[in-house]
Amino acid sequence: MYRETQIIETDNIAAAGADAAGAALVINVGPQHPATHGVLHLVITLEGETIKKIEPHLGYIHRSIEKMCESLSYRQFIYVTSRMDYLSAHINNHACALCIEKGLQLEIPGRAQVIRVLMDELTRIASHELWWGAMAMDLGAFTPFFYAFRERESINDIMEETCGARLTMNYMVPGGVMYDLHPNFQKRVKSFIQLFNSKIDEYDDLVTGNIIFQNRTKGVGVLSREDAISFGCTGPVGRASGVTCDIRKLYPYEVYDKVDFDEIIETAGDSYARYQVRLKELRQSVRIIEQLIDNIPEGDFQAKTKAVLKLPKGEFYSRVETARGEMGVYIVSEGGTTPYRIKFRSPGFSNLSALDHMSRGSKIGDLMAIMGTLDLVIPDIDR
Amino acid sequence: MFLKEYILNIYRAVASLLKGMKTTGRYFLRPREIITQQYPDNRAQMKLPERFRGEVVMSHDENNEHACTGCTACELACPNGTIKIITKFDVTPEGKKKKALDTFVYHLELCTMCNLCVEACPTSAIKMAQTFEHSVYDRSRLLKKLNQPGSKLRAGVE
Amino acid sequence: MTREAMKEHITRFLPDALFEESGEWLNVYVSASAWKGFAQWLRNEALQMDYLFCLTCVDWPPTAAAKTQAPPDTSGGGLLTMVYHFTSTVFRHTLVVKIKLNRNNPEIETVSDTWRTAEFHEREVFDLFGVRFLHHPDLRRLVLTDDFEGYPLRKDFEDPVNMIKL
Amino acid sequence: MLSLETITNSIQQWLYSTFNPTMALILECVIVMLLVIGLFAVLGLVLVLMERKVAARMQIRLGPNRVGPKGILQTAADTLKLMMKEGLTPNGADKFLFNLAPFMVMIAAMLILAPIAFAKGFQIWDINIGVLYVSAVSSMSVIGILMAGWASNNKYSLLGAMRSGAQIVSYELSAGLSIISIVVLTGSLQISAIIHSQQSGWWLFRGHIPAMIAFVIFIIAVTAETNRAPFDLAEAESELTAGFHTEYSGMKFALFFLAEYINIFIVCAIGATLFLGGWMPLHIGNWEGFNHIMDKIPSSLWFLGKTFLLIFLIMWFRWTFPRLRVDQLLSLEWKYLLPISMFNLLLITLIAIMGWHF
Repeated sequence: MYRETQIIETDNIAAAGADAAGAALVINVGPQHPATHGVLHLVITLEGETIKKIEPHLGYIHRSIEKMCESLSYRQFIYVTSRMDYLSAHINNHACALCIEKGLQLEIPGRAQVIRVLMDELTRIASHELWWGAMAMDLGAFTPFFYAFRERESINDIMEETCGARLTMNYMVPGGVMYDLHPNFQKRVKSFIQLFNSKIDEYDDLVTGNIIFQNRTKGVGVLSREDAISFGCTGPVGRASGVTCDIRKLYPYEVYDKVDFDEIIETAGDSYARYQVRLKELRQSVRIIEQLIDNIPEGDFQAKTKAVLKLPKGEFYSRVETARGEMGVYIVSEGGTTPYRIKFRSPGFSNLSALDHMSRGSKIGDLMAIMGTLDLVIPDIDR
Repeated sequence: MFLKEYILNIYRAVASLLKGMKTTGRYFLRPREIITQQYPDNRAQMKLPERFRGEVVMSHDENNEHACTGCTACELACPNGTIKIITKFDVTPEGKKKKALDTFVYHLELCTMCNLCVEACPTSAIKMAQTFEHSVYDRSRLLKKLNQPGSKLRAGVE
Repeated sequence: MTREAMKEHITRFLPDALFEESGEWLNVYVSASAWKGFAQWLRNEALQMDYLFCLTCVDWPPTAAAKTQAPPDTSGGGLLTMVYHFTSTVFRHTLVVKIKLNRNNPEIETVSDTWRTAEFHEREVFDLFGVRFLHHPDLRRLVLTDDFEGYPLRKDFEDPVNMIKL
Repeated sequence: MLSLETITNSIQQWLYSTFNPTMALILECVIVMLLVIGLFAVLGLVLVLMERKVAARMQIRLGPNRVGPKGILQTAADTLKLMMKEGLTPNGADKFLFNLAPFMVMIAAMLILAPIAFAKGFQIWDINIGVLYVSAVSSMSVIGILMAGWASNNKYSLLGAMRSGAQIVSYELSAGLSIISIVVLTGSLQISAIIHSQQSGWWLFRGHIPAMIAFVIFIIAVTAETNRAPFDLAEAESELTAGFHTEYSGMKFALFFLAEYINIFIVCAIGATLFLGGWMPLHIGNWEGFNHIMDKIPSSLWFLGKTFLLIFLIMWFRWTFPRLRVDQLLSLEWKYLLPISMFNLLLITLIAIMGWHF
């Protein structure tokens, strides 16, 4: 891949008749940069304003969560995973809980399943809201950020009331959820949906329809279907390239097979398609919530579990759909109270690997549109 | 035809821009939509939900008695080594030696408010408080002793 | 494609492949020398495994390797097991491929030309486990600094400065 | 009625009666200099505060509200902070050019102030090629920006400066063409003559649709020329961190910052002068009573009101639109604005020759 770049370089240099040092301009974007939303470090080789190569340097926020989890018990390690993709903290926890339950062959009460799905979808909305604002900010429009946060704040309030925290909720325990829903939960979710439905059209007015925005994103960072599969791109990035990769549809968990929602597929594969997929997913998430909010079954919110959990010897893998794509948890158990080896397949890691491929030949301004619509969360990539 | 397309393009572009300006302009004219909360001026009105996890506290009743038996379940449940329980041996009236809590050490600087200790506690001795303003000038002040001086185990708690 | 059909296809291509069926998905053990050809066959032929969704490695130091049943350790020096999770976006079947490597000299052919996502994942495994991927286009440390010593995700890694034992 | 014209005239008379003419001229220059510097300081503070308040209202926030009543002293406090800060010069920078650049930008901004008429008879220099002078001097600020970008020895700065160069060179054209369309209608380059020609109505309305098109193009072009969003590519913060002034700190940064706002004020003042009649009150045809009431409002208020209206418009753009990409910025100019304004100029010339305007 990099050898290939060098060939391009020599070709261009030969054509331009310039010397090697003068032709390429190498700039460092990050680790502290307004557009990388975290400590991502990109070494970009430019020719004028055209990107010739992007080399991501990772590890600025690597905490070795996988190693850390090897010394934590099955109850304890769930909370650490909130710190990976902090915007879909609840969904990460869900993946871990599912994997443990697979190992223990636990049956989850119906009420807990519905609560989990409701929380997942609320988290997804909150995550997409933040993405929408931050993406618009990358493209130079500041105001959408505040509108997005207005709606996101009401989700955070709901989370705070029921789960006890706003961002890293830690509401998930093996076998169910930590507490029952707060009595106000249904009322507040309904009022949130009302607010959301009244405001979402504003998003279209302000950003989607805007001619500058469309010009900035259409045809930018095109990822073909084959490349998306080959790079392992999932979530909105994969679906914008026409890959059916919604785990909620393909391998339904909890009650996703009982609710009615659409998997959003776009075929263009450019930044605008990725934008459209996320914006439409917001509406689908609201649809799921609307179906479930009045149909929460009565019963336990937690299955009975032993105080000390021990997974049988073997390997367990669970997959869930986070706001960014497919999240996998791979546990190798040796029968003890702690996992022998744990691997988190994070969606951002694979999506980032396609960045270089997508942005070659684009302008440096396009890079922000591409990174914005990839929706990278750096702790998710570094783990 | 080219000219018509050209002018239509311009018209559509301008219309989309005006639509956006209408949205921001509307908010400009409606100051009551402002959502800013003026913390810390609104401390008095601010009400945190009862489940909010701010820090771990140990509840004491009016006789300065708590419910902690020093069983170290919370210490074992904590993923970060936040809690350290120092036990001592009390002598019961019958003359038997009994393990009891001496000091409940709580490292707030290590705590991630995951609530696992509260869930693990068999006697509901500890709970989460809603305080959240934990900034101090010295890190050592985050090391807290949760049981009050002179407190003892409530009678009847095993 | 059913498990049996997959097994049949694989056995036809690779007669000495070992299967393990206890888990959720079909696991197949192949040897490191056969891996390159097998990978290309997986991707392009009957099984159409075009989506590599997880690539990782598990460390079995001599003590652990002796106890466990899954990877029989023949060399005695411990094992590193490469684990590849594949799905076919055409047939929607899943396959887990495992390759046992010598822990003291782990070397395997890269598959980054077949599945491009492997490039980053292999760099991560190289970084944290020290597996050398032959013919990888750019095998450098990914998350750690270039002069870092040791492979942190191996079981015997000790870092007295930064690791806090609970 | 107390008007600015009588004050300036009386000061001038007093000066010339007290001192000899050379001395009086020198004193006048000093007074003007002090006034301009004072105006700069006040305008900078007011405009920055206005921008922040406008932004806050559009973003459903409160904006600065801690320093002084309703936060009106916030910008003064910021200025104080910037003055206290150390002005760093990076290693490897071309020290002379690096330190010169902010002053270049500032001086260019100060120079354009000369022919602007703030009120009736309140003008520093009513040069007979006023409009030409403005468009000539305003392109000088790009030299300062290029200097800053090159001398910083920073790749981001260099990229920002290059963008700025390309941008200003191209947008000068359509800004110039829309200015010329008013010159064609007026037949004069002198600012006072242009204002006087709008006594019976502003050119924006009198020139039919072509004048409105010229106005829109003018606003777009000057937004680009002052490096304001959505054309703020030179300092595109999500791409180039801060563009050409990445390496500047303290008062040198403040000078760039101030110059940006002064430039906005100036281009809006010119826009108000050319299209909205400068200090000329709003007159509608033969509504005598209405026109009389309008005349009662001081001319300086008319001027400032129109200018701030345009400034608000430009701020409104900034807080609504995403940024353009550098190639789109240029294609907007060369494919849309330039052909349209050329065609528009033809139409306006036709209107002027045939006398079709009101």
